[in-house]
Amino acid sequence: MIETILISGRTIDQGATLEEKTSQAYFDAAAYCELNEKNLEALGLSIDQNVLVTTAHGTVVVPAKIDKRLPDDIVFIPMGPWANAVVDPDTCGCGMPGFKGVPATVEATTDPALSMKELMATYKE
Amino acid sequence: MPVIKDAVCTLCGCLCDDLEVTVEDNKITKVGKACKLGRAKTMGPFLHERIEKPMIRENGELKECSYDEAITKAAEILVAAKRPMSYGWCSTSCEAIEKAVLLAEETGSLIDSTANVCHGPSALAAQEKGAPTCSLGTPKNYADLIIFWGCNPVHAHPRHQTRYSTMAKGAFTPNGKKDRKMVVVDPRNTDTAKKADLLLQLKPGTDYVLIEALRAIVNGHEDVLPDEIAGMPKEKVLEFAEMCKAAKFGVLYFGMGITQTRGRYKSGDNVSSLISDLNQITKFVMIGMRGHYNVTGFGQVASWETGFPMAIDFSRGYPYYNPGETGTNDVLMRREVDAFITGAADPGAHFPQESIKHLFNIPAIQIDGYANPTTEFSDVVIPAAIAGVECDGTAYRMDCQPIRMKKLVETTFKSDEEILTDLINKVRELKGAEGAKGGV
Amino acid sequence: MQTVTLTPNRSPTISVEAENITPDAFAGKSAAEIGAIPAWEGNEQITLADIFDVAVDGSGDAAETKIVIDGDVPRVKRIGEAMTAGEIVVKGDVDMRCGARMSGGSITVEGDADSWVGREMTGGEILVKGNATYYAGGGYRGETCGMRGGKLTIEGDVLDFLGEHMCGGEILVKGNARLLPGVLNWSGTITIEGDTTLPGGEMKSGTIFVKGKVLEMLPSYKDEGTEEVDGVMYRKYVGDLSRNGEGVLYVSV
Amino acid sequence: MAEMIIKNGVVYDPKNGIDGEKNEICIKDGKIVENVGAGAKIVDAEGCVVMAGGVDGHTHCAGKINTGRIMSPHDMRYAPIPGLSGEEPRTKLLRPQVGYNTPNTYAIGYRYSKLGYTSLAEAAITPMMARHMHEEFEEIPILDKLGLVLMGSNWQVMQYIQDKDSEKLKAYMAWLLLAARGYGVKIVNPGGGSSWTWGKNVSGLDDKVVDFDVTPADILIGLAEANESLNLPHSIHVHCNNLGVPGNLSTTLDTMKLLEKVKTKRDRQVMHVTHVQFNAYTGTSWMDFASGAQDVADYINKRDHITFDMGQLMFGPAMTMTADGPTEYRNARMFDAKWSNYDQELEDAGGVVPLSYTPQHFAHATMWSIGLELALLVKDPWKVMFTTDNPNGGAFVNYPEGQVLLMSDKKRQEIIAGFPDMTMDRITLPNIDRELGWGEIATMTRAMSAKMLGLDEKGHLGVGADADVAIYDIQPDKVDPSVEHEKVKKALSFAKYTIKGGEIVVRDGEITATPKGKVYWVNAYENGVAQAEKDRLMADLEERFKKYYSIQLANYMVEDAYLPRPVEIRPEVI
Repeated sequence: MIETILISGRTIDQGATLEEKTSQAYFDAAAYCELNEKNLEALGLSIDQNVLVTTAHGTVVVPAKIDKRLPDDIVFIPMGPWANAVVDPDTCGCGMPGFKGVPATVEATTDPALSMKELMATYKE
Repeated sequence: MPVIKDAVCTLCGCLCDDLEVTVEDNKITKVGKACKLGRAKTMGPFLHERIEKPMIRENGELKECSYDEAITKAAEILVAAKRPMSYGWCSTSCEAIEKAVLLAEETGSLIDSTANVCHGPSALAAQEKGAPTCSLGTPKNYADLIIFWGCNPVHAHPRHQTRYSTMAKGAFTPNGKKDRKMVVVDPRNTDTAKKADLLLQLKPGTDYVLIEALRAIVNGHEDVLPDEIAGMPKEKVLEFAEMCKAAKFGVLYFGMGITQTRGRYKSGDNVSSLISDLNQITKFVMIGMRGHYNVTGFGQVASWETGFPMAIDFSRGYPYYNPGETGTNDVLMRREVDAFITGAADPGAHFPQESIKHLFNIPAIQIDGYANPTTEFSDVVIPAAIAGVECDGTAYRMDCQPIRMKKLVETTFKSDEEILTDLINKVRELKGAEGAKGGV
Repeated sequence: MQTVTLTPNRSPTISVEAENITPDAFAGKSAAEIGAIPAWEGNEQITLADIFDVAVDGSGDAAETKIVIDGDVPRVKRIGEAMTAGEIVVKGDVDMRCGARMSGGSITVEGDADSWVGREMTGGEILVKGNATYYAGGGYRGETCGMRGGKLTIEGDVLDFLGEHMCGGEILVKGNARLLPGVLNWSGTITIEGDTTLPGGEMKSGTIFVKGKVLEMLPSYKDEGTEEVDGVMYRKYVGDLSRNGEGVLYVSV
Repeated sequence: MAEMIIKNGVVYDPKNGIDGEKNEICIKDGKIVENVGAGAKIVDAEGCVVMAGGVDGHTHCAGKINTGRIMSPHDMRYAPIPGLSGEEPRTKLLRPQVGYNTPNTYAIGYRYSKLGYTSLAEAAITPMMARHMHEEFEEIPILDKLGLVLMGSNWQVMQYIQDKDSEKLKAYMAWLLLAARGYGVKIVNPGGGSSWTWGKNVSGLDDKVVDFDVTPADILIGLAEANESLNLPHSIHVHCNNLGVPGNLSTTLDTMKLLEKVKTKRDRQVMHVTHVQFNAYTGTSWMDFASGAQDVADYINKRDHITFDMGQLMFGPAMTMTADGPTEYRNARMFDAKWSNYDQELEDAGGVVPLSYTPQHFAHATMWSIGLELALLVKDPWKVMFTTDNPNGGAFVNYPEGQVLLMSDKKRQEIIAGFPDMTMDRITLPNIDRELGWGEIATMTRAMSAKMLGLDEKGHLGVGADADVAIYDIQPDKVDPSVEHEKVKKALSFAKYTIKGGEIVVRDGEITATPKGKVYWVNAYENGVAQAEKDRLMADLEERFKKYYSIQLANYMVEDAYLPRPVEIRPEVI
C-alpha cells in the first residue's frame, strides 16, 4: 500500500466517449488509475492489474496504468464515476467539491472493477 | 455530397466554427477539420446509444411512456417539490437556458450549471477581483508568452493551441510557435507540458502559494521569498516571473487545476490580481479554459436574466445567490433537495459519491439525448435532440464570444427548448389558480 | 424584560429561512403574534409556529427582549439577522448566516454554527461555544467588506476563510482555523489560539495573532523579528507583500 | 388596435413648439394621429404633465453590463431607491427584478418604463459581440432599443483611413452596421483601444496609434466624413481621448474644433460628444484639477455642429464600463478596485470597474458640479442630452434626481453646502442660478435625444410619431420644482402613465403590461454601397478573417433570428 495524492481530470479519450457512457469504450477511457513506474513496482503490480483506491470518502477498484512522467506518490484517475467514488465531496463553502489533491491510499487487489451501472447501483441506499 | 461549411463544433469551450460536415441521407458521414472530441460529438447521434423514447420509472425499472405522460409526470414532481433543483444546461443553446431559468422561476427552484463542478470558482474570482481577459483572437495575433496553468489543452481543448494560442499564426506572431514562449504550470508533466519552454511542476494544492510568490516578485519584494516555493526552488519561480515581465503580450490560460484545488476560487482570484500587477509592466490577460461548449453561455444568460451566473435560488421569488449555500453539490450534500431536474449534463458521472447517493433518494428528471449514469437514478427520462447537431441556437465560446450553432441534420426529437417550454406550460396548468409558487 | 422561548417542534430537512427571529421583530409581541411571523421552508411560506412552540414571558422593547431557542436548529438559517439589540441564546446548533448583518445585542450558540456566522456584522457580540464552519465573520459575494465591527468568539474550531474581507471588529477562535484565515483583510483583529494554515493571504492591513502553530506560511511576508504583546512573545511578520500590504501577523514562538 | 385619447394634460412637446398647453393627444395603431373616434379609450391626464416617452440616447444596458453583473452579485440586493432598485419577487405579470447599477434585463425594462422612458440606445458594442447585445435586448421588456457600434480602434477602419481609401471605408462601415445590426457609429478613445492591446494608449488627437500610421484626429475625420457620405441618421458618437484625465479639456475642445470642417446634409449635429463631464477638466493633476465646463459651454454656445450629453455623476456606488480599456485599468489601480478587461480582436478594448462617488471627496464633488454646469451653461437645450452615462456616473434610476437638480437651484445649493472646502474654487455651479423648466427638461430627455439620433418617430407627440407617451402626476402651474423638488422627483420616478406603442405599460407607477419592444438598425450597405466596392471589401474581409480573426466570416454576421421585431432604416443615398 502506498500513500498518495489523487488528482482527477480530463483526458481526450474520456472526452471522446462522453456521450457513450454505457459503452466499454467509456469504461476503458475513465476507469483506470495512473501511477508512475516506481509506485507501480512498489505495489508489485503490472499494467491492467487492479488497484484499490481508498480515500476518506470512499473506495474504488480500477485497473492500474503507467504514466512515466507522474511524480512519485501522485496518482491520476480520469474524471468520471470511478474517480468520483473517492473524491472529496466537501464544497469548502464555495460550491466546488474537491476533485483534485485528495489524500488516497493505493493497494493491489484482486477485486474486479465495477461497470458504470454496477458502480451507480452501489449508491442506492 | 452536401458539405456544410463553417459548422460549429459543440463539444468544448473552443467552439471551433470551421468544421466541414458531410451529410448523406440526413446522416453525418464525415466531419472535416474537427479534433477527436469534435468528431465524436458531431457523429455521436449516429453512433451511440440514444434515448429513443420517454420513460418513467415504475417499481425500479424505466418503462417507455408517451411524451405527454413524461411531461406530466415531470411537471407533477416539480410542482409538488418544496426544494427542487435544476442543474446542467451547458451543452445546450442559450435559448434553452432561458427556458430553464423561467422554469426554475416558476417552480421556486434552485438552478445551477455545470460550472458548479468546473469553472464556478472562476466566476467567484471575477466577483472578487474582476476578469482581465480578451477574445481568443487577441493572443493569436499578439501573444509572445502563453501560460497554461492547471489545464491540459492537448486533452481537453485539442485545437486550442493550433487555432488560438501556441501554434496559431497571427498579425504579430507570423511564425506561430517560433514567435512565442510557452509555459505550463501543473503538478503533472502533462502532454501539453511536452512542448513547453518551461514547466513548473508545483506541489499539488500550492497554486495559491505560487501566485503569492509571483505577485511578491512583480511588486518588488523577491527578497522576502523563501528558498523553496510550492515545492520548487525559488530560482525557478524567479525565472518564470522574469519571463512574464519580459513578455510583450502575455496570456494565462487556466483550468481546473486552479478552480478545483485547495483554496478553490482564491487561487483564480489571486491570478486576476497577478494579471493586474503584471500590467504595470507589460500587457497581460487571462482566459478560463471552459469545458462544456456553452457553460459560458449559461453564465451569460443567467446573469442577464437573474443577475447571477449560477447557483441561483428562486425559493423566495427573487433570485438569491451564494455558492457554498445554493450550489448544486452544497444542497445535495446537505440532502435538502426534494426533486431534481437535469438537462444537457450528466451529474451522475461528474458529482461526488455523496451527492449521487441523495439523487437516488429523490425524484429525478433527465432530459438528454443519451443514456448515461444520470439515467440510473432518474425517474422520468425525456429524450432530446442534440443541440448544435440537430437544432440551432446560440452558444458562447470560452471567451464570451456568441456564436450561432447550425442545425446539421433533421430530427424527430424535440429540442431542449421545446421540451422546457412544454414543461413550463404543464407546470402552469397544474398550478392553475394556485398561481406561481414563490413570491406571489 | 421579555423572554421568548422557541422550542423546536420538528426537524426540517430543508433549511428554513427565519431572518425574523430577532429581538427587533419579537419585541412587545404575544406568543400568537410571534408564532404567526413568516418564515420560508424552501419555496413554501410557513410561520414560526410551524417549527416552534412559542412561549412568551413579559414584554419589552428589542433591547429588553431575550430569545431562547431551546434545542438544536441545524436547519434554521439567518437567526438574528440584522438584529440591533437584545439577546438570543440557542441551546444547540444553528444553520448558516446566524447573526449576519447584526449591529447590536448578543447571540450565544451553545452548539455549532454553520457557515457565515456573523457575516457582515457591524456590532454586537456572537459567541459560538462549539465549532463554526466556513467564512465565520466573512462577507457576501462581491462585497468589499465582510465583518466591520463587533466581536465574534468561537470556542471550538473553524474551517476556511475565517474573517474574509474583514474591515473591523474582533474575532477570537479558541481552537484551530483551517485554511486562509484573514484572507483579503482590510482591518480588524483576528486571534487564533490553535493552529492554522496560510494566514493573512492578500491581507492589506489588519492584525492576526496565531498562538498555536502556522502549519504552512505564505512566502510573501517579511519577518520583522520578535515582539512581545500582552505578555506573549511572537514572531512578527508584515504583509501581505504580494499586494504591498501592511498587515501584521504575529505568530507565537 | 384600440384607439386612445389623452385628455386634460399639460403637454410639453418641444419639437412641435408646444410648451405647456392643454392639448389632447390621439392614438391609433401605436401611432399619434390627428383624431380618434368617439369610442376611443380616454386617459385622463388632469393635473398631469404629458411628454413623449423618454429617449436615453446613451446608456450601457446590454452587452458589457453583463460583465458588471458578474462582478457584482452584491449589487443585486442594493436598494437605495424603493420601487426602482434591489430585489423584487416575481409576480403573475413580472419576472423577478434585482440590482441597482447592474440590474437584470427585466428590471431595466420595467424601471426605465416607470421613469417614463420608452427607448434606449446601447452606447457601445463591438461588432463581434453584437449577438450578445441583441440577446439581451430581447430580454429587456417594453422598450425600443438600438445599438451603437464601436469603430474607433478597428484595424480595418484605421487601415482604410491610412490608405485614404474613403470608399472602402464607407463600404466597411456600412457592412459593420449590417453585420452587427447596429444603428450608428461609436468612437471611443479613438485609436486607444488598439494601442491598449499592447498596454499602451494615445495621449491626444495628434498622437500616432501603435501599429498604424494614423492619429486619433485622422480616425475622427475619416469616420465622420464617411458617416455623412453614407447619410446615416445619427452622427458619429464620440467618447474623446484622455477621459478622466485632469487637463483633458483641451483635447475635448480640440476634438470639437476638428469637426468644424465636416458638413452634413441632415438637420443635426456632425458629432455627438458623450459624457462630457468626464472630459471637461482643467489642471495638470488631481491636485489642481478644476471644472472646464465654462470653456466647453462657451464653445458650444457659438457653434452648431456639436451636441453632447452630460455624463452626470450621482453620489453612491457606480459601475463604470467603457471601451476605453486604459482608463479602466488606471481607475482600477488608482482605487484598488476590481478590474475586468476585454480586448476584442481587431476591433476595440473594454473594461469594467466599480467605483463609488462621495460628496465628501472634492474630486467627486467637482465632477458632480461639472455635469450640471455643462447643462446649465449651454444655452440651447437642443444641444444637451441628459445622461449619467448609466451606470458609469450613476444608475439610471437616479435620472429624476438629476433632472430635479437642473430644475432647482435651491436643491443644488443644499448639496453644495455639504462639499469640502477644497471643492469651491474648482467649480462655478454655486454662481449659476438657472433653473430649467419643463419644456427644457422635455427637450433634454426626449426631443433632443431623438433628434440627435435621427429617430424621427421618437421624442415628440406630433402626428405620425410613435405613441410613446409619459404622463407625470405633477401640476406645472401649482408645483414649483425649485422648491418642491421631492414632489417632482417622486412624480418623475413613478409615472402616472407610461404608454408604449399605444399600450398602457405603467399606471400609477406600476407596470401593467409587458409588450416586447422593437430594435432599430440602419442598412446603408444594400443600397448605399456600389457593387464594385462591395466586391473590393469582400476580398479584404476574406483575407483578414482567414489570417487574423478567431471566427469565420460566415459566422460573423448577426442573423435575422436575433431581431424578431426589427425596424430597418435605409438612409437615402446621396
